Amino acid sequence: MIKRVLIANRGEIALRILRACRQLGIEAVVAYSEADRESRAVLVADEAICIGPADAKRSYLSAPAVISAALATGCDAIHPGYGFLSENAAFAEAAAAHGITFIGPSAEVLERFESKAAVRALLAKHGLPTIPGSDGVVADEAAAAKAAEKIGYPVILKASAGGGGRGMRVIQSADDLTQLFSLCTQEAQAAFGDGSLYIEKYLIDTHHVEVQIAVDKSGTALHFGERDCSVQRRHQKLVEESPSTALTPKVREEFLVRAAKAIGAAGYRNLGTLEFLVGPDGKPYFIEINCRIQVEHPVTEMVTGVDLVALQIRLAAGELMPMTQAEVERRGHAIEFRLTAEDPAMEFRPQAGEITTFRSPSGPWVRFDSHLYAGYEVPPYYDSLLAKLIVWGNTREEAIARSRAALLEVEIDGVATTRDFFLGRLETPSFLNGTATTGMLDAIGTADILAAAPKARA
Amino acid sequence: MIKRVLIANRGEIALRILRACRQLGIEAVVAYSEADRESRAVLVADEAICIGPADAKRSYLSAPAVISAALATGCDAIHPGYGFLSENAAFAEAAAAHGITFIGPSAEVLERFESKAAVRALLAKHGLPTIPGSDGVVADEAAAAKAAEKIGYPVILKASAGGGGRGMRVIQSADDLTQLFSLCTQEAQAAFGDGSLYIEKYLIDTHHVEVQIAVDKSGTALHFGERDCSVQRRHQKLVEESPSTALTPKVREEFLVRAAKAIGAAGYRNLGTLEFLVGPDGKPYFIEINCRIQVEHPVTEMVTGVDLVALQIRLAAGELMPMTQAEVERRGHAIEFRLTAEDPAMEFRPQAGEITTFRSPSGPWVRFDSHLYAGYEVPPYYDSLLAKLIVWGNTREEAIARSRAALLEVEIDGVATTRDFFLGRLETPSFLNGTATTGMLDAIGTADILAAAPKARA
Amino acid sequence: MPHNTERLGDLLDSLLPVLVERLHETGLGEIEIERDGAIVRVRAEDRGAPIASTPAPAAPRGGTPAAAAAPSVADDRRHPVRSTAVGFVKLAPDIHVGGKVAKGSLVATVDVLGVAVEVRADHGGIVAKLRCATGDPVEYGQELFLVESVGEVKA
Amino acid sequence: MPHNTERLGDLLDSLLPVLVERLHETGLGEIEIERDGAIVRVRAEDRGAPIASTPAPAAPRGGTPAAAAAPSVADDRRHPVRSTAVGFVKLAPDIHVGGKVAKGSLVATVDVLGVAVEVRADHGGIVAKLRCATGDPVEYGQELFLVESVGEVKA
Repeated sequence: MIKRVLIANRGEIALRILRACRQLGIEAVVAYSEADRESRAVLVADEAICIGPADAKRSYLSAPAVISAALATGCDAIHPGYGFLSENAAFAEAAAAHGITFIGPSAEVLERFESKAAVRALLAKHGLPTIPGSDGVVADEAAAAKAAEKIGYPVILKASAGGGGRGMRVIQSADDLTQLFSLCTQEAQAAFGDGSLYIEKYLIDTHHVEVQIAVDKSGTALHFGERDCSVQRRHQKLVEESPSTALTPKVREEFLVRAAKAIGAAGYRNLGTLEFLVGPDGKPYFIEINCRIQVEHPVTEMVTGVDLVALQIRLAAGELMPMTQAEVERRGHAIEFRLTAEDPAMEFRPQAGEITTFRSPSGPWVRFDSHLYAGYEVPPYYDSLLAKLIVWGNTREEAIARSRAALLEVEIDGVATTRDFFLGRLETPSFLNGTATTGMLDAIGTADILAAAPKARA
Repeated sequence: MIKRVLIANRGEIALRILRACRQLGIEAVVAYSEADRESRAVLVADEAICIGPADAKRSYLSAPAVISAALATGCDAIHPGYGFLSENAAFAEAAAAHGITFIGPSAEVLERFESKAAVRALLAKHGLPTIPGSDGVVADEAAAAKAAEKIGYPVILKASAGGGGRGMRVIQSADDLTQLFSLCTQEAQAAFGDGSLYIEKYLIDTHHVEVQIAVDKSGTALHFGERDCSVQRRHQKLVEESPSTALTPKVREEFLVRAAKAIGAAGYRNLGTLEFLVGPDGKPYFIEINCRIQVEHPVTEMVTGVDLVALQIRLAAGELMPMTQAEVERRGHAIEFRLTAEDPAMEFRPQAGEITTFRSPSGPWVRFDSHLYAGYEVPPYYDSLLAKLIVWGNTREEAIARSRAALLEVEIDGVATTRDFFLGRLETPSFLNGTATTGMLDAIGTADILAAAPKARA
Repeated sequence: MPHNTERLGDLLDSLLPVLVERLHETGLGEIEIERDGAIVRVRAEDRGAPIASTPAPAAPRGGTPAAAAAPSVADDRRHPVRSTAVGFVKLAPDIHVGGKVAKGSLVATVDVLGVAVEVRADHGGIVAKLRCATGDPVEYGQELFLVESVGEVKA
Repeated sequence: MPHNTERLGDLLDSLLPVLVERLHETGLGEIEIERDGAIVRVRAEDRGAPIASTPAPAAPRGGTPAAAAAPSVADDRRHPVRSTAVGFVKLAPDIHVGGKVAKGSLVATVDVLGVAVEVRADHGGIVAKLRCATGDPVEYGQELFLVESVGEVKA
């Protein structure tokens, strides 16, 4: 069993992991960069250790610094959170070489699930429908053109090593492809150290739907329902909910069971998320896997009652699945809003500075995961996530009404935030009727959304 | 339907009612005394109105002030919260006379359920087992002695108009009775304006178990499971949980169904709570009814997913029960801790003063209902409740582990609080194994409990 | 964390109103504290001017039912007359700007469910500004009007 | 809300350390702000003494793996040597109290998964105080020891 965990991350997820450790009665040490010395997780933790300067490459992204910190503090496991080293096979392997449990899939599994093209082929073999696309990585421009011709334009060129909306480009025609193929290769090489590209049919008006899965060491795989992450801005998720409005009950259950079965059979282990696009035909097509806990995991927690981070730790420690699929009961509807330090009125420009007021919303079925406090200085070095508001209701309508009330209670002063953007978003018909698709927000325009926000008094 | 509610209460419950109104899309006006001008509900509300000075008799307890405030602000309903005017039949009647909906039972129902002795007799008639006791109020000392002889000592003398642990005295023998009867009558007269007393068998080693019920205008009565409030100090509830560890599954279901059936048949309407004592024989005996929302309602909300305050408002507005008994699914285990401004190291002496630091715990299944904020001045005039920590888990063990972690995250500086007392209480065997009975805390002693508390770093 | 004079300035900006308020309320002319090689001294500039010994009640934070009025600037010669109840106000006939008020006189009533609750003047003088009209809903403590002291009507 | 001099004192107590720190960091001898009839003046008592131009890094808030040391009082002549990595420290042979250190010399290494990361002295002088021992786990930026400047070893 795991006795002492080094939390190798920052912000709200560091706090979330700390809470899971306490829940399990496991000691935890928070690893932090010099810029995060005053962060809430560091202040709340029983123990914390500075691993390097603000520059993430020398702290949160430095495998030697993180593993050395685990050794120096006597930890026998590392939780990488999301981003940073969380899906890095070499890091997982180095940790294992030092006798430290990596809380996530093993290095071997991470490596096998690293290439998007290969994973797509693997899971197609195990019965998941995938978007028509190239047969793995395209070798060169000629192969790309041939594949695109067969699939039919528009297509999307994707970096095999990309993720989080980065390294992809829509190609409308053969001319586009000629012009952009080598540029995309270069970009992928520069951004991810790997220039390989693959091609998929570009679906318009899609919902982004993903399935939370967990697999124990024996291969027992469960699903925990799906999340809909269709409210995006420039391929970044802003709002997530569960269940998805894009699936009929019949499609949903068959799809969830099939996803869990496929991922277990494909040899995946630990927690993961299978991402799908649901086109206008209402059918989900597998697009990629995330081999880590995700930012939006709380909506699944609120619906299932399962502590996913605690489950992840237990599975990494070698425990067998502590529940059956039948015991994972899903109830009601949950929605998450990612409140960021970005100014929606200024093209979502990232903000940094001191938080002068911080009052979190509360009350029944309102969860606010945040590392902020009044007096905290938001550093300019990292991503701009300030807080996640997660709200549950018996129905989607109840959850939306409660979200509106909770957002009005959020008081964060000192930096511009996206709160009012969400208040406006809650009033737009495409959100209210659940028909939002991934490209819709970019089409509506921020000004109209902000104008729809009711004004808070507090 | 109700359009605009005057919230005639303070502290955390004012905020809780405000949230329910927002959830329902109903406007709300917070009525406050001069001492509560800076309270969180007043600051957060869209509208607020000062109804009088700090002295509750001239503000929160003044029926004319509250009703006049409702008229002045155009409210068509009043939510009285708990305490103050919440069970006052004359107030409910006066509100109705001015065309204002009282959110609670009607004046007629409140009057019928006012006398403890009468209610006991009424519900016994409708099939609820009651503690052996006098047949209603005892006329004089002779009648009391006769009744006590028949029941068997020890007995408990109770003021018919009493409540909340006030106006009761344990009588060990006939001599005690002779000495104390007229004193008790005088005390009851002085405290409640009504000297009537009744007698009950005094059960030792009891659990306090209560059933949350709701009845619509047509008489449809549902139960929402039970709460165990056995962790008490001098008859004051400190910790509440659901479900109760004192009932076997078989006793529980039969008991809950019977309670709902009895209260509906007895003509009760709106939200209410039936209180029972469970003796060493594991059987619940009805003791009294509370005709209002209770402090500890959140544990029921966390287990059932039902917003009880919203339900109460809807029933008061004349809606029929929006769900069936089968739809009230109970899941997992919830615990509530009442954090008060009392110093456990100084005999729980009440505290007042400025809150210098306020950081609420958060994370999955942690709810913190509180009206505090940094800079808030806790006034010395009212009860000392600062916050309610409510924690949910799939099992009691999970809820306890999460409670410990959440209590460690609570940071309230400026006044002494009962946080450490609860941290210590969580470590005592009687709590961990669920065998705590109502008198136990007074027997253990505060010092030992405080000594058991783990030390927080933050 | 970067520190600079600007942030120190901001800090002082937020502190000053508090210090000034405390200075006035305590009635002290100057407060000085020395520690670790630094001195902080807060001094009232004009020590000759009388300092109000009763602080003005804080402005209501809640929205008032009637048009809410901003609290008047502390002024020794202007005294607010406040509502003694929550309800609907009725001003006495002579309460209009320029009207005379005698100390202790009945200047208004507040209707509380049909009961007229009296409002009497704490100070005598001239009505300087009305803050409500007859029939308005008023909250407890709300400013109804201002009375300005004049030489012949001593408070 | 009751206000009194005691609460003002409390307020100043909590403010003073901040003011004093800012004063030192900015290198100013005095900061004065006047507003609404009050003056706040913060002045360094001994304006002749040189003021440290580099602020000392804040003390680590997290528990450090080794015995955590309190930050040293700002002292112009004492310079902390800090760990350049997270791992296990090995002090150079001549690092003991009273030992001489030349500016830029290799004074320790930190073992990071078998790689020795160098720690060099920013200032020359005499080792005044050890804050760790060879073999101790250290965090990034942790004070390893203090060097005191002496006349002949100019920084």
